[in-house]
Amino acid sequence: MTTEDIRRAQLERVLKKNNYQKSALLEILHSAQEIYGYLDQNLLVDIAGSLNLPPSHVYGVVTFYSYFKMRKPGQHIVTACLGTACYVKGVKQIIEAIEEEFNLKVGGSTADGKLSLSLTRCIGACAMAPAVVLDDQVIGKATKEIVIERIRNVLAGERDESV
Amino acid sequence: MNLSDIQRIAEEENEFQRAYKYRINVCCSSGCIPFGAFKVLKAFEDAVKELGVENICKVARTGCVGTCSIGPAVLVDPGEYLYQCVTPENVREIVQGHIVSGVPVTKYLYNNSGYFRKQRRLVLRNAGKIDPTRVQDYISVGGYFALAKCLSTMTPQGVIQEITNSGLRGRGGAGFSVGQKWGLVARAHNTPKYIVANLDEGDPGIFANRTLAEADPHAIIEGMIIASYAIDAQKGYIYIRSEYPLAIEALQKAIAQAKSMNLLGDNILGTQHKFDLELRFGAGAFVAGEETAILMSVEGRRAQPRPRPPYPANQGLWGKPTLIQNVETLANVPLIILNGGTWFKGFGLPNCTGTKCFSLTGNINNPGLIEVPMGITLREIVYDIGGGIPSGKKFKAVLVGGPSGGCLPESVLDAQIDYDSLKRVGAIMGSGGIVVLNEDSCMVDTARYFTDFCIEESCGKCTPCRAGLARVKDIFDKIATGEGELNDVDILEKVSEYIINASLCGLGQTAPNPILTTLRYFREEYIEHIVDKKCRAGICFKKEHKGDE
Amino acid sequence: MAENSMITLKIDGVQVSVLEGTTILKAAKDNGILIPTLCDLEGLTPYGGCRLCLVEVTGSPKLFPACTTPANSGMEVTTNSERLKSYRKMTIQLLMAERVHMCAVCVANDHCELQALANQLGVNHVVLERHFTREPIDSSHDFLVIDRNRCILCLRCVRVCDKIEGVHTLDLKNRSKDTEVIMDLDESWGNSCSCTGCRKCAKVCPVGAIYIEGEAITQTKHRDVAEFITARRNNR
Amino acid sequence: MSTTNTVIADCNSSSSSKVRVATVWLSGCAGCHMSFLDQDERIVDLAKRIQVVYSPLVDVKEFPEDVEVTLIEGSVANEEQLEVLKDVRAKSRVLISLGDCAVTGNVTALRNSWENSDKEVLERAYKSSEDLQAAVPNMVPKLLIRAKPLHEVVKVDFYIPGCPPSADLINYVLTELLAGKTPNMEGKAKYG
Repeated sequence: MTTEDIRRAQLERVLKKNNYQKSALLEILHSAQEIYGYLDQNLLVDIAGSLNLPPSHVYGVVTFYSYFKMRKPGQHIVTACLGTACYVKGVKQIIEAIEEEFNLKVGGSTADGKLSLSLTRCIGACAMAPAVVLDDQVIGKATKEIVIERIRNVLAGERDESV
Repeated sequence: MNLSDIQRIAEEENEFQRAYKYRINVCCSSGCIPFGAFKVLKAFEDAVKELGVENICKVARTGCVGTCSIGPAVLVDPGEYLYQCVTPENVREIVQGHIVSGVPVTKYLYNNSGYFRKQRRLVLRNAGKIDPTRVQDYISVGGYFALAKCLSTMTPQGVIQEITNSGLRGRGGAGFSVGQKWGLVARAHNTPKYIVANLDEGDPGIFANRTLAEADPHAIIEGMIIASYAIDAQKGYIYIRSEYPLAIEALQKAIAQAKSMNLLGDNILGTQHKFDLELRFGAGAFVAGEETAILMSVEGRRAQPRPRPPYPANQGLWGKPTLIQNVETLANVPLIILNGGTWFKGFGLPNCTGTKCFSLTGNINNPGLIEVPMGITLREIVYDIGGGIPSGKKFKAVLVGGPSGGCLPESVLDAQIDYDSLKRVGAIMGSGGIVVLNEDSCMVDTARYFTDFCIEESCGKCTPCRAGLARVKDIFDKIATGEGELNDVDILEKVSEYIINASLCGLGQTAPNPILTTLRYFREEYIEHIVDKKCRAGICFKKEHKGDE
Repeated sequence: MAENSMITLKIDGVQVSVLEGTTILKAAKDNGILIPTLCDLEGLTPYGGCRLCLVEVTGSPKLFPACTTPANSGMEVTTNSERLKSYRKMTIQLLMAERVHMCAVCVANDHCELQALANQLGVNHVVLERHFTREPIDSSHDFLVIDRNRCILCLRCVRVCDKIEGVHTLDLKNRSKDTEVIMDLDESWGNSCSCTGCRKCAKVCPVGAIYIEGEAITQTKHRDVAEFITARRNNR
Repeated sequence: MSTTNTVIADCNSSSSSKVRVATVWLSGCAGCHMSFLDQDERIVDLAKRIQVVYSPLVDVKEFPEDVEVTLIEGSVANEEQLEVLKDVRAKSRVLISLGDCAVTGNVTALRNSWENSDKEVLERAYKSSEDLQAAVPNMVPKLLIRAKPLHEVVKVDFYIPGCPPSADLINYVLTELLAGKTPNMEGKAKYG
């Protein structure tokens, strides 16, 4: 079986588990994004067909919720929290520093596809603001120096040992 | 399973725990994990074994203690000794001193009695004290007794009556009487009925509900089952942000435990009552926390609110009567049932009973999750609990109620925490966020930041919120780049008033609050920006940051 | 059914009797009081988005959209207070400022509901700075054209496509100010597999956002098509 | 508004002098001026009561002081017009936006959708659509980045939208003003 077949089988299991219910669309999209990494057009056609939903409805739902991604993300993802506490504590400067250091823009990836930068509205880590998430790991009370160093380490292929 | 089984489990568990002289609670919530809570937990387990005290000392993984700024936090019972910023390196020293020698290691203790003194922990009664992954822990502190009491000795009407008596009001923001709401759904004719528990805490700067779910998931579930009995619902959903993996895990585990113990499913505790519970995941839409939008989202659609009437109590999920309740509200329910509505009225104010959880953040000495009785003043929260402003800076404003709350100055710090008083000064209870700003913050920029947030999160359905906020942003952009005119202040006021009154849902109806409160209390800063082209905090008039996705 | 009973309410001081379940908008219209609206269209599911039909109900500080609020017995409704008038003007201004609404160069000039309401309500200028969008015009379909720069997001087209034609080619993408009407998976109209080319979207569009190439606008606009079809279906 | 009206009423009462009226042509197609002339025989009555002191229709080079009513056609699209408009506003008691371009920007504002529209529009007009000697002329005043309706730059007293505005409406507004009344614009405006 190819990777594609395995993934499709995984998706099929999720669909079955949800009884092909139209109302489970969000759950299915969550799982699909987990399986495939992002949601591309073909996948959406597939899901729409399986649930017997109009494609425009599925597309509308995917684009409404900011958690769903339709573009392939970079190998490593750094997400800056733009919650109030982080904003007040100057996360903006950290974002600018990352943009400058790694030559990418918010919402985009570096040219080599190794790193993407995104923003999120509050990860609930407000007491240790400003917070930046690097590949599922929260960097609390972040400064631009710490964040850039951690990103460099991750890009250099070192395992992050600080947690 | 029935009531006597629950009692038996509680007794067994208490018996088991009494065998230990000490209990070390390691906070493993989202606030402490990034600082190495799991490593600390492991270190304690190892140290206890190595020092041969595993028979008198139990090491437990718990939820949030509430002091998120000093993580990882470790609580040692008896005596509630709170250790701060524990590292795997000093674990052995603590065990050696506190457990083996019986002398608390003072140099690592969190020495701040003020933080807890004015708090009153009802909803967070078990947070940091029990292991959220063990249902026995919850039962041992009286968990599911309230459910058993309802099912065995109370009628659904009786339950609703008790809740009505307690004066409990919805904690999700609007503050509607909970008893009344349950009554409406109970009286609705259509079946089946549904319950949706709202854990879509989309507000930036707020993490109270997440912490509750991480620390005490069974309290939420028990509250829901009791509600389902009162209104005769057979299916419930907990709608939770997908950004909360730990809370999701805790709830999933708790639901599975409840199912296996016959606390969920058919014939709950041997009675006729039937209730099933599922998690539904949000996907990053703040508006989905709105009452009608959450229904759309649970149905797998775009979370666009719809006008009320018809109210969800009559026509909610799939057109059926639906009770929508914030999880904090639900966590109060077991307490009220166990102790009675009159007991609950002893907390807070006569017309606003009980407590409220707040995430206290921003430029403050003791950030964290707090629970305070209604009626406490903002000043007490900022200075007594929060410990004031760090690094000798001056207080400037406190934001109460999330992105659509109000920015309040020093002069109204004596306002009480209750729905009406907050409204009077221009803020809202919202879902419970308090962010403290110091003199380095620009109020125009703050209002602009919240407007940006609300624009980003507007669903786009109604004209005032979608088009109105976008034009408000244009005006802010003008002011922040030095092109503002005095007339713009009047336009801001006029458009804000219109958006509040004409918008479809709570998001639009409250989105201009930060604008109106900053105009009310900090108008001179707007004038400075416009006339003198000056930003006293030095934030505006810089190169524009095009950050938002 | 209980819904067949008549109820009595006051609209602008006039006592009117309507069937229970009737919306305030319909109750007013049936009694000669026209409340402005852009999203509502008889025959389609009420939407409540444009906020033009907001009315005051005595005893409540809130405003209610007349198109979705059912008339209740004993209700006292005000449809045209000074406050409502100023809010309606603001709504029209915001819609005109949101995208490119330049009547002189629009296909729907003189047959546009937004233009007509602006004229009727006396919105003779827009105080707020206008925003100029730059969405490409999609004319890939054989005869249907969509110019999203003129769209006011009333969703009549989406609803007529779903409810009346029953294909649901159209829906919305994104949210907030970036909300747009899409076909299937945001494809160009010419590539849409599901579109039947029934033209109903063009017929009900209140403005010049969806139109038919080479056809006079007077030929295209038949905004009562939904009402007509729904009535026929109900009779059958 | 009340002060404006008294001013005009005052002028009116002294029958010796006619009311000084001006018309200005900014970025527009002159259609509004055509509509002004389209008042037909009513313009004869009007001429008895007003004196056109500045207009593209008369040969006066400088905008005079103390004008009672100025009608402006067209949007503000370049820096020269910006200056002109400010000057006109300072010298006029009542300023009327005449026609859609003055009220909304209309056709002239369609370029606002483009980023750097001031440059792009010149490129398009003088370069990409020309085969011979394609070059942007240097005597054109610098374009503003957006073409603006008048009220985004100066205070405007009355608005007569329309493309072109109806001659009847122009006549109505002027007649009312000359009679010392405030024109009631409700329901009379007509865009497009």
